[in-house]
Amino acid sequence: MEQAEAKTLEVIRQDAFDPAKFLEELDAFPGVDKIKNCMQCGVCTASCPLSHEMKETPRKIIEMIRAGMRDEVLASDTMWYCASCYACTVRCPQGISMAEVMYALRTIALRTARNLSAAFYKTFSDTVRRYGRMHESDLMIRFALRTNPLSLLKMGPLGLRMLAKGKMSLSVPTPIRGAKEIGKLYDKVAELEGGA
Amino acid sequence: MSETKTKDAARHKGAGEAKPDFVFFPGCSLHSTAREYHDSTVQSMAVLGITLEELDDWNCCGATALSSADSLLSYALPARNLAMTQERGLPMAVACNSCFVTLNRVNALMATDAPYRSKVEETLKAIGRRLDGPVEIRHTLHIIYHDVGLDRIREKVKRRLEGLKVAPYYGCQIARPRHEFSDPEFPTEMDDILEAIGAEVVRYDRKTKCCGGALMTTKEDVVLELNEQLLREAQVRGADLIAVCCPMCQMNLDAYQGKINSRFGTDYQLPVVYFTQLLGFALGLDEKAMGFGRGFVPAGKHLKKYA
Amino acid sequence: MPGPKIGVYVCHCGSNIAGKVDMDALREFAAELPDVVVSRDYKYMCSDPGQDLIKADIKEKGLERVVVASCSPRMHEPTFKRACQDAGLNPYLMEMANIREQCSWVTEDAEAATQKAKALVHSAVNKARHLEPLEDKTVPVDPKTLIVGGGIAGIEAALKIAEAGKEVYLVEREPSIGGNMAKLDKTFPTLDCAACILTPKMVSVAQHPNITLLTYSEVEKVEGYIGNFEVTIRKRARSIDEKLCNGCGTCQEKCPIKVPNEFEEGLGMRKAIYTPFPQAVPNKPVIDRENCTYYKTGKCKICERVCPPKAIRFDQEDEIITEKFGAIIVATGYQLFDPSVGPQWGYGRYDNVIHGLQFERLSNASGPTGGKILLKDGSEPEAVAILHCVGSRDTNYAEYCSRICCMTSVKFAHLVREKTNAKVYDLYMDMRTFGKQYEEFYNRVVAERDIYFIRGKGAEVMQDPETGKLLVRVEDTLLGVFREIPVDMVILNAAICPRPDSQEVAQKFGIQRSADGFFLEYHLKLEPMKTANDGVFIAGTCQAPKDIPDTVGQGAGAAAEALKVVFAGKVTVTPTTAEVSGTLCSGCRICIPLCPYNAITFDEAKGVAQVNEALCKGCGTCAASCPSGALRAKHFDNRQLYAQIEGVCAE
Amino acid sequence: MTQAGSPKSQAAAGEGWEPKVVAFLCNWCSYTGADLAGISRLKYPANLRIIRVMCSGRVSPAFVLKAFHEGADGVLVGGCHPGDCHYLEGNYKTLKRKLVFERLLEQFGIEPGRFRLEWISGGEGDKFARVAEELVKAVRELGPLGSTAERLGRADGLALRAEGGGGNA
Repeated sequence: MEQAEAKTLEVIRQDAFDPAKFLEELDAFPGVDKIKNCMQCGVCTASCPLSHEMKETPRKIIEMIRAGMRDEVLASDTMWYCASCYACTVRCPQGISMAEVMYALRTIALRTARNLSAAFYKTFSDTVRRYGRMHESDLMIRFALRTNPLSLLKMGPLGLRMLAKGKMSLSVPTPIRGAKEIGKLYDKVAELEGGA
Repeated sequence: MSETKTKDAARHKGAGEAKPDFVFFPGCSLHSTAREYHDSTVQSMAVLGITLEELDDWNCCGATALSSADSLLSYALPARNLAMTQERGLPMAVACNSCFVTLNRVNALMATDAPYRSKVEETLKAIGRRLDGPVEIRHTLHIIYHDVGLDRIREKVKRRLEGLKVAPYYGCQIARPRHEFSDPEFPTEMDDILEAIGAEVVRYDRKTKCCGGALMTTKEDVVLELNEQLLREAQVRGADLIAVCCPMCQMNLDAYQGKINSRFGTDYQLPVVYFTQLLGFALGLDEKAMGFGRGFVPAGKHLKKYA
Repeated sequence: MPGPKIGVYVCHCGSNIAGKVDMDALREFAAELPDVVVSRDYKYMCSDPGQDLIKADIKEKGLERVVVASCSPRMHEPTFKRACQDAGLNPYLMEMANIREQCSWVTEDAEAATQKAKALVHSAVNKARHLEPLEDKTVPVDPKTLIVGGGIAGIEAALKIAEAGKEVYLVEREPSIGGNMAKLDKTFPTLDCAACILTPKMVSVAQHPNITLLTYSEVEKVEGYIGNFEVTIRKRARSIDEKLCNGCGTCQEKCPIKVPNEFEEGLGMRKAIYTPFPQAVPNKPVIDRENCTYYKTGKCKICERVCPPKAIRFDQEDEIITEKFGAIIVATGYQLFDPSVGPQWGYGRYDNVIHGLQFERLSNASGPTGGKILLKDGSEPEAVAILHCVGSRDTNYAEYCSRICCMTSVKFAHLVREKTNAKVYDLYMDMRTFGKQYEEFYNRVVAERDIYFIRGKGAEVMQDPETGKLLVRVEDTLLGVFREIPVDMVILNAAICPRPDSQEVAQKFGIQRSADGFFLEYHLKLEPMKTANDGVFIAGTCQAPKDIPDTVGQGAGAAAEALKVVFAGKVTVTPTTAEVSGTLCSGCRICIPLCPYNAITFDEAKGVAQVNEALCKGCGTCAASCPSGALRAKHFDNRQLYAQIEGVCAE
Repeated sequence: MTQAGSPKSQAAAGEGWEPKVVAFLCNWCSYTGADLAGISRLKYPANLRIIRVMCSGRVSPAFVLKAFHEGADGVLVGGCHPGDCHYLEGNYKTLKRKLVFERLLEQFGIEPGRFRLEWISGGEGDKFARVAEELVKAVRELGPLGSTAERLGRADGLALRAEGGGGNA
């Protein structure tokens, strides 16, 4: 009886996942390849300065990708810990660029994600679109407004010291001359990606 | 090798006077939080005979934040800068590690014939620009080490920083993924430059361990931990200060040092300065002009005896 | 004018060819080609019934040419040549079309493969039409064998050949034979000590009347071909009269110069006059002229003063030996991967990070610590980490598996536990215990107290700046957790790599290297000791990483190959040489300097070039350059090759 | 070189044309390398057909011309790596001859991209497959060499018949 149940469960799980499709989705990102060659050695995890904070280690994420566990991978917090230090990438015995895998996973997740990290990256992108350049104060204020306006108070002391050191400015940023170009670039990208 | 290059650079200037050696891509930080890095880089390189011309109307490279938000945009945005550099017909110099890695990422794509490359080219076409293959992108640390060379630096030193103990901290994105540096994990170029100006370089095994970068915004707790480890090793090895070459590293180690001390019950007082500030100072440039005062942890007391 | 009667035989090779190429279509296509009188297909043409088909047709249908479309001629050309000969057809009237390695196996699309197979068969039929009978020639064989490399592979081969009654020269670059095996402590899986099983063999080599042992010597030049190699060997000056020296060791005691001993992998010292290790064979020292005070300053000569039999010869010169050999065995061994190439492992940065051969020396009773496993400061470690796959299975370094490291690691774990009270952490990716009694050995060790196997590749070795402890970083992949393990000693099981001069050595002996840099065997499975150069064989780790049992097996195998050559007494040389047509030759002499074997001379009387067929190897370079078409490369002449070109282009 | 849109190739693609490439491989290295590609089950286009010679030094310019004459759209000559030649130095002779090959092809109006000389060792199955892939791709982009009549015109004056014993250019 128990055996029969276990068997059914396995069948359902295999039906639920489509590894080939998920791999194909990732394959569309440049620099994301050789995932199938991963030998699960864990060098990525052991080279990562932040892996001890992750519920799923980078190595496990690769295995989950190969199992086709798309929803589970995208719901994982792992990729939001990546600081892009490329330690995993230069050491991977199979030449997998884990940093690029993480970028790709974030990009896919960002389409639907609603967490703090997602908000930050979206705000960053908006700021650059607006001015052509990044302005820390503008970025931080918008980010706080988007997430938790009260955090502005917490940042206050450091912000004030930054102002004092001239490391931050409260003046309204001026867009670069080519700001229109940047806008067009964003539009074209949206068009190309929408069509894809 | 470095000998020839120095001569070349000199000859090249002698002939054309007006033409600078590199287009300089400062990036957003060097115009805001890291202005001292900007000034010390441009000024000390000028003393060493390398002229930089700021890329006109450059835009943000997108950093790693954009790579996470929108793949195509994360190539297209920096590609605009590369296209404008190519129009100018000069190699590009970059001082910020984050910009360096982002711009190089586009370069790597432009060296392939992946279908994605034509997608990026199409976006540039929409703004009336084009990028024809990769552009030569050099980190200013690498230019100082190779094109200027240690001999020339030694010649030009006015204040030898004898006895100053420095932990050389490269950060992660300068040498990784594999760029032009001696090793992706244990590069030695900055060590050698610091030694050439008389400083004592302390052993620093964490020289390319990550500071967490922009994750300070979203994952502050764990990133503070990383920076505590970086400070701890520098302290244990007996460093007077930490030399860096990336605005993000400088910010995390310096501006957050107070927070680290209160969080971990430590008492670090380690100034975190750009290597170019030390270089410029050693080359005889004014201490003030090098912007030592802009750091949160004051570096002044370590420099007094050389001024 | 009707052409010769041609028979075409298409082989299915089971499904290897038939699974891709349409056999019926190919057979029918061949049948339609001019001069083809019979066209057949069969499941395995190389089998006896397959060959019988050919033989019967030759006899019954009077075939004058045979074309076999099957695997590469490198596989079965001799088989089908013999079949033809058995049936009374000159073997050089047989031609093969390679429709397996160069067609069915490399083509995705079945239709395209069939089309290509047709072109290749057409080409072969065209060539066959123009083939001519040739007679094999034989030349006598020199009965001596040269073995290069005195490790366990070379030693084994030398003893086998000598015991079979044939003469052997064993050339070793180092002052003693023994190779890497002589450095090992215990050997897996039986844990007998390497010296105990190797030393008797080394001594036998020195004593066997059929073996001429040349240590501290190198092969400089190899000329000639199978049966008749002419080899130049440089016997470097030992600065010792070997006949007088009795190996008493007084010179080594008194010599004032100390330098790191290569044999001890940098962990121990030796003198400027030295034998690398106590059981060295021959037990006669050499003077290392680079470090000897006398050679540097002209003073000292202490060794000369203290030597009882007065055997020191400062003015001795290198000796050049030229000798003829029938066969050559190359057994030059391996070089350990230098772990400092990957600074993340800490080798060269931290004192107590060592590689596998260094551990062997530490654990060896005759090593620098007398067999005690000690840290640099002389204390005993409390915890030791062993890392597998350092440089192996890593596309940044060597992609292949080095095969022995899993077992070596298990052995190290056991030895550490046997000799110390340290905890052992063994960091592995896959435990590959493939040999006889290997899994059993692993099962024994895995159960030992305080040995912990962790599935994960050791990514990095750091040092805690405060405690000085080494920190090994790894993911325990079975648990999915990151671990930082504090230890006192790290053993890096580094990859087995080709020797740094492997390219130079390959060129010297006319053999090739595979993409990984090891020497290339003729066939990976079926001809592991043969090379592309007839009469030159390979054995041991110069071919690929292997353990002692496999190395010994291959050494013996190479001996059998060499004995096959020298016992035959004669060797067949190809009749596919070049020849000059006296009437066409204009006497321009362009060909003469082109010949790599100086086989072409000029007949002054007749005013034409002539080929010495004993020297000619049939490369055809002369024929390609002859402006008047007078030089003809037999079996590959213009007519035959033009016909082939027409054939491949027709389809 | 890699522009796919040349008028020639567009026309050719429309006709379902398949390029023919003849490969002359030395027995000791390149032919063995090609066998290794097979043993490793690497895939490359079937357009490439192999003719075995003992040494790349055997390949005279006439063979290359003959191949083009007979309808080949590309030719590959494969030999051992410098220093590895089974016949000591036959491949050096080939290398020296490369210039002759190239000048000759130029005279006949044959694009240089149709001819390739490569050193491929017996251990380089992957290199062989890659070279085959690249050459067929390059030739495909160049399009068909031209009609037989056209080529006859180009090769006029050369005795390239199979029956002639000589014919060395």
